[in-house]
Amino acid sequence: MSRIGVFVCHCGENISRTVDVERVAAQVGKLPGVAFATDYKYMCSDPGQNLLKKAIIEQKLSHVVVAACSPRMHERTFRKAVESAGINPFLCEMANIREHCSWVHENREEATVKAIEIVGMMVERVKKNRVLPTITVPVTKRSLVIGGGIAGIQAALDIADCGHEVVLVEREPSIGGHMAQLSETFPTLDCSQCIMTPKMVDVANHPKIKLYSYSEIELVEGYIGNFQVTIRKKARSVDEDKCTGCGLCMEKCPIKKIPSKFDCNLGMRTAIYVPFPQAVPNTPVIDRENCTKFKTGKCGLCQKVCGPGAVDYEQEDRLIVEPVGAIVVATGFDLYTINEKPKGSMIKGYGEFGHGKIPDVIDGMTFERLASASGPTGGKILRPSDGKEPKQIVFIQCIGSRAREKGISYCSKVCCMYTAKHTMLYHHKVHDGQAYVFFMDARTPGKSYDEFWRRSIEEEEAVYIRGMVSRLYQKGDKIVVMGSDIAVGVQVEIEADMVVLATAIQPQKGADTLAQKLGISYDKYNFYSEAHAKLRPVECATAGIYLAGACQGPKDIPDTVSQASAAAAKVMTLFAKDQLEREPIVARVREAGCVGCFYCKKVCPYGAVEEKEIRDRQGNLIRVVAYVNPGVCGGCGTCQATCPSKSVELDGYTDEQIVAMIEAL
Amino acid sequence: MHSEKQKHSFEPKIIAFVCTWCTYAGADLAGTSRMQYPSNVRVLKFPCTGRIDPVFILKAFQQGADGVLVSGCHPGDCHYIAGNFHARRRFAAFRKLLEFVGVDLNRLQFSWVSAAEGGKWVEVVTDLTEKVRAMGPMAEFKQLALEEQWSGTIGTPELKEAYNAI
Amino acid sequence: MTQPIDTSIYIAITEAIRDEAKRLLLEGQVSAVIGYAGARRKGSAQPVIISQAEDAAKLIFSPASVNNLALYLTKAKKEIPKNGKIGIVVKGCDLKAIVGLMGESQLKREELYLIGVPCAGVLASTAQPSTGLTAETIAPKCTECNAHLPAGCDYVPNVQLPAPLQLEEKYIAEITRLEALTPVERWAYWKEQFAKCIKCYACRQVCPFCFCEQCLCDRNKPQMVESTPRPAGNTAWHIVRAMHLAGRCAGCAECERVCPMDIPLNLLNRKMAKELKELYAYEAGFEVNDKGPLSTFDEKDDQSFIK
Amino acid sequence: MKEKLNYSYYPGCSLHASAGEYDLSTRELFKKLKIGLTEVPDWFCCGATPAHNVDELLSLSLCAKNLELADKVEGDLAVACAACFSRLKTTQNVLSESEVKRKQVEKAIDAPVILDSHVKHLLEILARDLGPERLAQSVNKPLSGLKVACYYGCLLTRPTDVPNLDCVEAPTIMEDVLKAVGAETVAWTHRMECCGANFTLSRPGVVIQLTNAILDSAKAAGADCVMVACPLCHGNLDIRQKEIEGVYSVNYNLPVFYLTQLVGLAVGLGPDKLGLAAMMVNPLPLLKEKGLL
Amino acid sequence: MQSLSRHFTLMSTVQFLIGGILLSIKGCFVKKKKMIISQETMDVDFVRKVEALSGTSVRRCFQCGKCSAGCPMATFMEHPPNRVVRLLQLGQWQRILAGRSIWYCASCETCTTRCPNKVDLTSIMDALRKLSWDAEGASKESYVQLANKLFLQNIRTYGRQYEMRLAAVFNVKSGQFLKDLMLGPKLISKGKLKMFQSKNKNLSEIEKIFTRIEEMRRKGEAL
Repeated sequence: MSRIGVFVCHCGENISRTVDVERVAAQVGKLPGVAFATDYKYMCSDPGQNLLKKAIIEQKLSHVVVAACSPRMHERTFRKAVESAGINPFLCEMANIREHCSWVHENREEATVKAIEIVGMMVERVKKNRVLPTITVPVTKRSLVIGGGIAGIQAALDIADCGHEVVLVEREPSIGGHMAQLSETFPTLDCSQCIMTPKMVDVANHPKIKLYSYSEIELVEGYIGNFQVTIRKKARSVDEDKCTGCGLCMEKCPIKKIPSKFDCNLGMRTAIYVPFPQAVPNTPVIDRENCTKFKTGKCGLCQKVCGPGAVDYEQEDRLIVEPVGAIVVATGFDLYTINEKPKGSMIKGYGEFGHGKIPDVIDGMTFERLASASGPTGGKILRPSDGKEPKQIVFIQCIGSRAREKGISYCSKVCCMYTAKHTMLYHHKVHDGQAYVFFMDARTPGKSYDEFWRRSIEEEEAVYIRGMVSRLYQKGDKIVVMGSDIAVGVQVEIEADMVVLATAIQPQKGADTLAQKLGISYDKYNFYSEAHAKLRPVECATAGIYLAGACQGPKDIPDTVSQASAAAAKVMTLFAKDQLEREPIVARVREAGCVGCFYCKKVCPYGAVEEKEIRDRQGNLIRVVAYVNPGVCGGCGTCQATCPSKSVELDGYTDEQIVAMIEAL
Repeated sequence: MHSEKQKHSFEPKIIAFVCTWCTYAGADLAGTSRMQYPSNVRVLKFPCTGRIDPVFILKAFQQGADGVLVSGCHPGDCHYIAGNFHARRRFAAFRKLLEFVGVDLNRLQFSWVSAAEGGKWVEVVTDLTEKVRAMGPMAEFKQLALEEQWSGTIGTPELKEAYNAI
Repeated sequence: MTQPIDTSIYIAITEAIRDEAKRLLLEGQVSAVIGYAGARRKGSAQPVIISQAEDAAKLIFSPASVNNLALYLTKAKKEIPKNGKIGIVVKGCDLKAIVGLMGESQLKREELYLIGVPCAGVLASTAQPSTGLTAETIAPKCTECNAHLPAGCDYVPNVQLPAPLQLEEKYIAEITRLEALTPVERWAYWKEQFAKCIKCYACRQVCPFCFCEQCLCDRNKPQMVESTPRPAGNTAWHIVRAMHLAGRCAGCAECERVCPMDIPLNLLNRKMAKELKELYAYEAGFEVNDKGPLSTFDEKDDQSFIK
Repeated sequence: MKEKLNYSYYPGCSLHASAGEYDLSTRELFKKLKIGLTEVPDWFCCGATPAHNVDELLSLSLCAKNLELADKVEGDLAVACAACFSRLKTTQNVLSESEVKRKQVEKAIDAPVILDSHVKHLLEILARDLGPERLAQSVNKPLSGLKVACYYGCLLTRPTDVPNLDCVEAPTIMEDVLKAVGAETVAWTHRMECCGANFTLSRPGVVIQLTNAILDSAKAAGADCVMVACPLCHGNLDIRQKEIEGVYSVNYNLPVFYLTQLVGLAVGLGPDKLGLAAMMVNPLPLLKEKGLL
Repeated sequence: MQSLSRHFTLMSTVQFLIGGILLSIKGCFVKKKKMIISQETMDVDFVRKVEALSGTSVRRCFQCGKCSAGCPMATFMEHPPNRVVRLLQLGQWQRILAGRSIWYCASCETCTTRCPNKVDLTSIMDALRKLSWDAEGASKESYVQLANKLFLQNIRTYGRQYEMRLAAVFNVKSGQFLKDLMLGPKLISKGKLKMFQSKNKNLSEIEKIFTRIEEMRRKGEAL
């Protein structure tokens, strides 16, 4: 006979406000098999856990039900606690009476009755729980980092410096990401490339880092400690081993007028190109869409001039499989554009700002390229339309961000600061110019951030106007900005030479597709979801996958670098052990019942089911049954639902446990 | 805006079979966002919709459920790669079977609710509760459970003869 | 008006089967042949397993050869020699079961010698074995048969099958009738039917696909399905069975034939087959498939029923 | 050849009064283009802006009643006036979102509200249902050389997701139609600014100020004339133009055409069939100069 | 409402003017007063009514000022549109109604279209005008409302709109006998103002709609 202990948590007032916890404990205490039931203010606190441990020992409890918050929150905490009191952790279950009850119902009576039923269900379930031994699997001590921006570079360097091999995959021809595009960085105004390029070179030279640039993730299989990742190395048309990076091919390439994505279309590049001079690797790539050789079969100049013979028009995409034990996702961000969006898209553009058709209305990243000393204008702020220096420049914040009507309701976090920086850069370069900023709130939390913002107003004389802009239109060579100053309560009109929009930060295109390959969750904007907003901010709910940088949410450089190092630390924690303990929620075959129809094998998404021959002592084959490899099993239970005789069972979710819960209703 | 809590004469019992990664997390989100929904639903957590055996739905109805909800990750979002795809086929077939034996499918709802869709969870649960409430109790299985023995008619002459001989 | 069905070719078929069985046993190609033999009642037939060439003369094929012999390859294989190939006499409908069992790793093609029978139909369970085959006495499943001539067999007697008559398709008609009813009326119909069940499990015993050694419905930890023959348990049993057979059952209708309480069990199976054909264009029993409709998926599957 | 287009027609009060030429030219144009047009019998005023300004429920009820009347006539509902169009679309939108309001309206008109019928502005019919290709085929006197400023005003596209006529901020539907009939269109800044029609009666001072800005912008962009698709916009731009010229001591002399007048001209309708005589700013000199008469 | 629209006599015109003057005095008084904020002074019920009528939430507004930036009439208002919403958020409706902002809204929908938070300001303005008229009757600024009321009265009487009558009656009622005097004859000569018009044959229907709405209001079934 089981001796179940039930512990009902008040969660401060979070539960007890709507659920009569004492009544729950009293009622549940009467259930058969329950030996002990009590309530406590904070079960997850130290005294709460001690109460639990003490009760287990004193009351000789065999099973435990903690009625508190969601198991996604504290199941681990309590399972650890019962383990330290000598009970197998899987004999402890949580009844969710907070997220699923007290927080979502107002009526105290209804909520209390529901709580009693929820706890009752879990009591019946826990009776059927079995002791589960921990499963250990080997760990492949290599790591995959997806994305070669500052986040990916930092994570890769940290892990590699610790002595573990890193596979770094970058979609673009060069690593560097958005940070390589920036001119100077807030709040110190140090040159972005000066601090970025040495790190890029470190990556290239690090003996433990294997860099796949111009490559994408094709397929991810396996599980924590044992992933098999298929990487598509896109055809670069230049052999990386042979190329010396002399640049002669680019010099000779006759197609020179392709807008450079790196320079936000302000500058031009050739059809065979490196995105920017400091690119890593410094190996050009042929843009097959624009190359004459690929379009018409003629030309071939680059091949002719290449000394080492590195240009290879026949190159094809290659698929490479890399075994890794952990994955850091650092795919970064993309900028919102005000252009007209396809119908049905959640995101809308800004028609009132001309849908991106006014040439001198640019976004923040374009301004960075204008201000960058290595940019297309050599660091001069000039208008894209006519190359004149703008004397009246208007910055508008919160474009796309905090605008639910436009499809995004979050704050992009970095725009207030970079706009302040832009006003400074502008003032440094155009001494007789005037910068105006339309803003709603200035959000400057961060070390030395607010001081930086104040400096832009007080010393660099930017005029900040609290109020938004309703419309922009071209009038002659000016852009009329129709805004308002809500402090004064009047409309404001500025005839500007140039307008810079602080457009929102969004996840990279295709972030959802990658998430599906990785099996990680993402929010409605396609930002990747961390396992816990506060306590597990760099881990995914999927074990062995970690997040770094803006793919998880808008972030500035210091936060990105911190998170990248944190993710690296998590990977190193994982690699510190040779064997990995994993939750024993895996399927097991009851061989006596198995008739070998292998429906389980047909539906298993992991390929974890094998055929096992059963032989008699003479070695004669008696029959063939299914066998589940516990290391490979993901624990979904599809096999069990499919098995006609229910001869395969998922530990932790057995039919007995589930039927017990249904019957408790 | 707080509407007066209405008193209902019938409170349906709704059982929800949900996957832990998406819908359970979505229901958690509804909680952390303090959204409100009817208290009629009881949630059973599964690792994946792929684990949900049609027998459980049957069992739930037999145990007195007036409505059953099965909910998991959107296609492509399955934590276990493809569990929800298998579930989708399985339940597409099973609901046809239940319909054929005379179960009103309005009592059986399937949905995809992701971890980010607390609002959708509330909507799905509220809709099902109200729909089932309007339909009244699920009498079929309850009556069946009360019947001890054969309630069928003695149709064939052979049966009649046998019966009379007892 | 009863329309007679021409079964004159069955005599020639009987001869051919005997010759072939004799040859196989004599040459040692097979260790036994499973077929039909005459039984005590006039005109009746019963399964027989012969392993001696001289017993080949016992074999017959007649409108009373109703049994699905596939059963003797799996569940009821006690009397079958463990080694060597097995010859088996199969009608088109029985062959579908064998094909299904191969897909489920229960049988191997290379261990079988299939003697196919061109079949014009067999008798319904309600008809006396000695009666002639007519539009009325024919088994309902034969009215919908789409495999009069079994395909892919090792041997098929060379006889000309008369063109099959156009008969009223009984299951389709009944399914259509039931579908037109309201849920309440359908429930009443099935309640009446399932109430008759005495849980003798003859349906399970005779079904070639119910090959589980321990049936889910016999388990008591947990008890998924109530095992007593009460209406609630009966209903659950038949629903579970129909679900387990969905995508597998090809309609040999043995369950319905053996049911002592005349529950129209094959109706459920035909309904599921119809739905799976509509949803996933799948029809059981024509080719050996690694994966049935419910053990695979397509990302574009219909999900209009999901919110 | 596609099937024949057929519409029920809701002219609205203005077209039976101050905008008679809009009504006339619409009927003539549709006849010429062989598009069926059946006026909804006994339609009521939609309530326009005044009704929703004072009494939303009444406004919704009037529109719902008109939708019901229109539903009895075959074909989608063609609407000429931007205000009527906006009100009818808003009514469908509001009532499909708010069940409370829908029930109130159903009680007021004592009939179910028709939410799924298609209400179409003439622009939509010409630009989408008929389409630029077919429209261009009917042109026998292309308006080449005529520079037109297309004035959208407020109610044709705004607010987001309600009329769904075109992009809410940067529509091109008028330009699409005009391009099909060979006219030139100018890019100008005030094509969607408000003319103050709501205040025509009560605050002419305001109207004059707003309308002046619009005319000024059109003139500055080099337009020969303005095209509108709303009798209220027309009222301000055309009828008050002389007055504005007086107040601001400027000379615009910009004829203000209705959509159907310009298209009608292009397909060969004469001035009498287009009601050109009813325009306050005489268009005849301009049309003669461009060789269009 | 019936009495207002049906029997709009000279008497009511006088009341309308006097009421307006009184209100504007009151308006000055309210405007200068310090805003004392407490649960008592924040009239949440009024705000709820506005929200119910307009079908939009005022709490969504985060005061970005985009509505005011694009409003063609903002220069005529003492409270720009964003401040009207702000005052509503604070439950200070008296300050709004004492001013003329709501009477200067042109219903052009620019604010609603561009609002980043889907605040339907156009509908809020409608609701405020209705509640203002219900609460205080005619005010000095509500010329517009007078025009509107006459417009509706016309609909009730004729089923459709007759601009000639509308303009004439408006000028008489608002005391601006000579306004637009020069325009009238010109318009008549162009056939733009029709002097006489036939009535709609379905008039009883329209009368029924008006009556039913009035009855619903009497019973408290609608706002």
